[in-house]
Amino acid sequence: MSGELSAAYRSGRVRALKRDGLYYHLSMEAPGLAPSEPGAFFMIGLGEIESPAPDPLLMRPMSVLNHDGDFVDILFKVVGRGTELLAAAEPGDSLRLLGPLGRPFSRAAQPQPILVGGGAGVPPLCFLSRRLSAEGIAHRVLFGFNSADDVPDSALSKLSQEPEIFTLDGRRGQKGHTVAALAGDREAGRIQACGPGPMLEALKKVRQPGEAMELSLEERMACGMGFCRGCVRPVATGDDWRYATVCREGPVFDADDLVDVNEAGEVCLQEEGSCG
Amino acid sequence: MSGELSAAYRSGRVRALKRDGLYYHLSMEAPGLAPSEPGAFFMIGLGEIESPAPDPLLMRPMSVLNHDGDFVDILFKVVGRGTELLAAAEPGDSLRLLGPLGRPFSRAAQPQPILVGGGAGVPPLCFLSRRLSAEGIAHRVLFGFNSADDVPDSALSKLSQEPEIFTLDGRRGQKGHTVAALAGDREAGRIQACGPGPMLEALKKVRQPGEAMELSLEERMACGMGFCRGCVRPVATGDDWRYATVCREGPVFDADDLVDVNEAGEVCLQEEGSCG
Amino acid sequence: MADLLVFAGGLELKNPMLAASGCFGYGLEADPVIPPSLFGGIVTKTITPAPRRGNPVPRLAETHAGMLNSIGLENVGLDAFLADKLPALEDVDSKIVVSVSAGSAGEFAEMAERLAEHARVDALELNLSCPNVAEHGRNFAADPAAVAAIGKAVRRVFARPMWIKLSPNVTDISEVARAAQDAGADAVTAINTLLGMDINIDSGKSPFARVTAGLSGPAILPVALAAVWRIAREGGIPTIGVGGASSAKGLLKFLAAGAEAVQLGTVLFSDPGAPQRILDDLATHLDAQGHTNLNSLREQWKEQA
Amino acid sequence: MADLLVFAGGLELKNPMLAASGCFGYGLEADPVIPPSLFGGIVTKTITPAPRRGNPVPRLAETHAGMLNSIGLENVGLDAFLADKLPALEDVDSKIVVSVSAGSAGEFAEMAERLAEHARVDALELNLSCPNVAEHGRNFAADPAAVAAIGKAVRRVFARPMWIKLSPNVTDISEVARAAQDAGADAVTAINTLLGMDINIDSGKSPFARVTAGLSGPAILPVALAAVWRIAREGGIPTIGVGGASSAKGLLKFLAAGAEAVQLGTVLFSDPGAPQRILDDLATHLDAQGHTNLNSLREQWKEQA
Ligand SMILES: Cc1cc2nc3c(=O)[nH]c(=O)nc-3n(C[C@H](O)[C@H](O)[C@H](O)COP(=O)(O)OP(=O)(O)OC[C@H]3O[C@@H](n4cnc5c(N)ncnc54)[C@H](O)[C@@H]3O)c2cc1C
Ligand SMILES: Cc1cc2nc3c(=O)[nH]c(=O)nc-3n(C[C@H](O)[C@H](O)[C@H](O)COP(=O)(O)OP(=O)(O)OC[C@H]3O[C@@H](n4cnc5c(N)ncnc54)[C@H](O)[C@@H]3O)c2cc1C
Ligand SMILES: Cc1cc2nc3c(=O)[nH]c(=O)nc-3n(C[C@H](O)[C@H](O)[C@H](O)COP(=O)(O)O)c2cc1C
Ligand SMILES: Cc1cc2nc3c(=O)[nH]c(=O)nc-3n(C[C@H](O)[C@H](O)[C@H](O)COP(=O)(O)O)c2cc1C
Ligand code: FES
Ligand code: FES
Repeated sequence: MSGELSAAYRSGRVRALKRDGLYYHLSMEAPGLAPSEPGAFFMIGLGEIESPAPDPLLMRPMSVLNHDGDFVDILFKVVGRGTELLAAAEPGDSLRLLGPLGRPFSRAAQPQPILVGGGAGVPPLCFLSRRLSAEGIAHRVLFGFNSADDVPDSALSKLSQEPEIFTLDGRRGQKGHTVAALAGDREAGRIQACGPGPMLEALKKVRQPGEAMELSLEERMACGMGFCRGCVRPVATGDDWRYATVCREGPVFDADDLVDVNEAGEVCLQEEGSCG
Repeated sequence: MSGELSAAYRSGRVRALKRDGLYYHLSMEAPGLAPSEPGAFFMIGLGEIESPAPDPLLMRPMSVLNHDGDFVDILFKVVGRGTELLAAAEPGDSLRLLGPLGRPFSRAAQPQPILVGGGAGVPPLCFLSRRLSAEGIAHRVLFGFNSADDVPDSALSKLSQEPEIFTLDGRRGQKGHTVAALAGDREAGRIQACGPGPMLEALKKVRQPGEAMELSLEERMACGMGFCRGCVRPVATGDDWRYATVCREGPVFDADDLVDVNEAGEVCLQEEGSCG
Repeated sequence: MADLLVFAGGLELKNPMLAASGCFGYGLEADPVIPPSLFGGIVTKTITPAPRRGNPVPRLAETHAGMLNSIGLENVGLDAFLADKLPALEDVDSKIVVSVSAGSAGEFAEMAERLAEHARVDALELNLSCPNVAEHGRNFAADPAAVAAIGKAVRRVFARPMWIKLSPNVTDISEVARAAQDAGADAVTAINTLLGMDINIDSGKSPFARVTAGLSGPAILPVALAAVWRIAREGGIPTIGVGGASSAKGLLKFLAAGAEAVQLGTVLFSDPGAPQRILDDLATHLDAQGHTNLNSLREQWKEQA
Repeated sequence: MADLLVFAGGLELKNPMLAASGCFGYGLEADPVIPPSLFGGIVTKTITPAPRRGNPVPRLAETHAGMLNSIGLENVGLDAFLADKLPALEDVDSKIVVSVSAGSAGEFAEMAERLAEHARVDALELNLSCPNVAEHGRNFAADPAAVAAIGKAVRRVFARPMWIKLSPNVTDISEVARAAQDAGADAVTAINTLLGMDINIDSGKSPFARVTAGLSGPAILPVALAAVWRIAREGGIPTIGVGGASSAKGLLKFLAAGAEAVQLGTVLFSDPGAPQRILDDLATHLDAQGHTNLNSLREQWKEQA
């Protein structure tokens, strides 16, 4: 656990849902929430707060794109049933929000932040960039997408600075990966990244000596508050390692804390597992 | 089984949903259905025809209030989760319709039909009354409700003749039960009834000697087509009895065929049952 | 378009989708809403030696993503089945698997002998999730020795494919499957319904006269998949999967878990359009992945091991 | 307003709602979203003698009205639990039931002895749905003799209430409950998760490293109710119900089936507002029916028998 939980569980109302490139931008009104820091997320559940068996059963973690008073915005991609149903929300519909949750990105002027986002990893970095700008902190923003059609222009237009855009199809911004743009000698900064696993792995390879690096990770979640132990990643503890929860000790981790564990965990005594 | 299945399984679109007394009047558009006879019903499922696990899982049986070309109307009361969700339907929503199903009321001028409906049993009799009127068959219509506020005036206004209304609170029509109005000596007619079990039992007691009597029954249903064997009622077979399916051999039964079975079925060999 | 033909439990099925016992009556009731010839095979409602009226109503309840049934094996009995139901299936373009149940191994064998006389009977499925009268009502399917005894008795008199349907309400389903294998069964069908119940909170009682009932539907899919996998990994006897399948995806999960074919039960009630949609989606899935048949998909799964 | 106090499994609980083991961590993580003092009792995550890292991810999958978990009993181990977790619960206004698991009866007893030294431990719940190392990994809870042996070993050293948690993955759960009763348990907790699995249809494999996983959530409510009823009707040992409860109605169903109290598991993830709502709805239900406490409702159910 890292610190007290500042989250609340509240009913939210859908204010607007609109397409933005490949994504959906969902604006919700939900009073009574603590303010969010960039990197924080909400667990979002469909339906009224009174539903006895919500469908889908589990809430879905979604990074905060923006949180301003009673208004929470997220930007999401449809990848399965939950996001499909969320994309069918209509203004006035009720949703359930649990949050803000998780350890956010750090915010400091030195070393200079370099925000690297890929695909659905972009939203929390949009929030971070806006906040850094508001605080007068100079920073770089590199966002990568598969295709020019994916780019969530409306969300990006709210940033105080133009992000450097990379697309694999080359029809927007620079052709190729964000990571490639960071290869070679550079001044060490503070990489703050969120995106697909392979992107994060590639980033580690272009890291400058001594460069600070924060990575926001994703895992399947049930509780979002650190007590189901469903969403773990191995982190170093001296010579050894332990599982940390992505929902509570993350989603933002210091890259130096994360370890690769080949054996992938202790072998449960049972070959087949149904023990909790 | 009684006869070939004329039912089809089709996607329907909600055209309108409005309150009507205690009830909801749902109008749907569903092309490709065979015409319905009064007493027939549809199994109505929420959601698109493609849903892998609809919620609620089972479709709900609902009598036809009216069926005209591509347009099917029902009138229903909210009693649980399924009807609650149905009452939240909005114009344009998709529903699933399976039907028309079941054995309908007979239609003949002699002996004179006496339609007796109670509460949510009124809809099929509205349909029957309109059809009888259209065919120039004189008939009586007695509808009973708990309270004056329950009466579905809009549905009743479409009948060609004013029904005799009975309410328990006495604020509309005659105070008391429909059945009481049929007590004592009368000319024998053809009672065609649908309503709560106690109403049907009471009706049997005011039946005139030799009076024809058709009762529409309700049972929990799964398939609606006679193959799950979930919706049975005991009917006479000479000296013995057997279970008939309400969905296929009913819902309209000749009162003379229905029997009371005290032992309530053969005892399954197992004390506890999970054998299909 | 990809070919859906499979060999399953000793039968050649034009597709791997069957109707589960008790969920498609005697095969014709739902026609033409669900045309019987859609299926690779149809398992009939379980037939017993004598007719059975079954249990009083209510026989059904709905649960979260599932349903409970307490039909009580209502069926017309063997004589009426042979006289009225089986002949009517003559022209159905699906394999006919007759589900049977009885109170003892001897009775099972007698039924099998009579059914063996009818060419339209492509296979038998022994429904053992029923009480053993001799053993104080203990479920046959919970007792490997009883499973073996019944299986052997039927095997002696019935040469066509014999499937044995297993109950999930046991500690070790693979042990029961081994007994079925020893008896010479061509396949085991897994799973029958889970023991469940509902309660009416006003009366504080179960709505069912028999108190408990059988749970089926999407809710039990994970349990059925685990059962099939546990049996299949031993490699001893083929499995026919059943329990909660309601989409092509569900059917593919069963095949990946090791089933040779898959039966549809509850979905035939909740969505009578499912069989056609599943066949379409299966073919589309295979085509999209560049497979011309199901074996090719199975090979790909194996290679990824 | 009606009083929700109950006596359950040898404890006086201010209300019949407990947090289930593994679904509320060590009791404080969710505070203040789910205040621990809401519950009549809190069952801790299962503690083992040594710390356990548990299984690799993915540890979770969603199913129809349910979820699968393969956490692998990750826990801090007994020492850290006693040093860090238990003292933090000092001011929580709920009974604390410590769930424990170990590889043998002796190890269970050793843990119980150490826990007995701590007054904050109001009761123990023995989680036996775990493998018996000596018996080639066979689940303790599937073996009445093992249940009795472990129960007796703990009983000798632990005088406060002892609950034994049962697995539904057995042929006859009441047989196992009798073994728990013989061992002197104050109650059995029924049920743990059902054995289930999921399959990724691209890889053809289970997403879980351990292949199978535990099924929980509303999908299993009917199975849990049947288990509680089967144990309760023998009248031998009190039951604590668990499995799929997600509303006051679900909780009342368990009580009507014979449970003395009810644990909430999965619903604490899917709807953290449920505990407060359930308490409110329970009180409203009792008030509306003119009951001043739960016993009065129970009496009414009995009279209707
Ligand atoms: C802290 C956090 C923040 C996130 N922020 C965003 C965001 O801002 N925008 C956005 O579009 N998505 C975000 N995600 C991912 C989002 O939660 C998943 O896409 C969503 O839960 C999928 O739900 P589904 O029902 O549509 O998919 P499912 O049908 O459940 O799964 C579809 C696919 O998505 C994968 N998946 C499902 N859940 C997760 C998960 N929690 N983490 C990783 N993969 C998953 C599955 O493995 C599967 O391949 C975030 C995830 C986490 C953990
Ligand atoms: C042939 C037929 C025609 C019907 N026509 C109409 C109609 O025109 N208008 C109308 O309002 N209702 C009609 N009903 C009843 C209607 O089907 C039920 O009210 C509905 O299924 C309840 O669904 P639910 O999910 O809201 O209730 P649930 O939550 O499933 O149950 C709530 C209560 O309703 C009872 N119930 C549920 N289903 C049935 C059923 N099939 N038969 C009897 N009782 C049931 C339950 O026992 C329970 O007490 C008809 C029923 C049948 C069998
Ligand atoms: C209403 C109903 C009746 C059933 N009758 C039988 C039966 O007669 N014989 C049998 O072996 N199984 C019977 N079953 C069990 C099914 O064949 C199947 O094993 C079970 O329902 C699980 O599959 P499903 O989830 O797809 O329904 C019945 C199931 C239902 C729902
Ligand atoms: C994520 C998770 C972890 C669990 N961990 C444990 C455990 O450590 N010990 C235990 O006895 N039961 C454990 N269980 C089982 C629950 O206590 C409970 O018996 C089961 O989930 C059924 O209840 P439910 O449907 O309300 O969740 C766990 C369940 C889940 C979902
Ligand atoms: S989601 Fe439960 S511990 Fe992270
Ligand atoms: S509902 Fe299936 S037989 Fe009537």
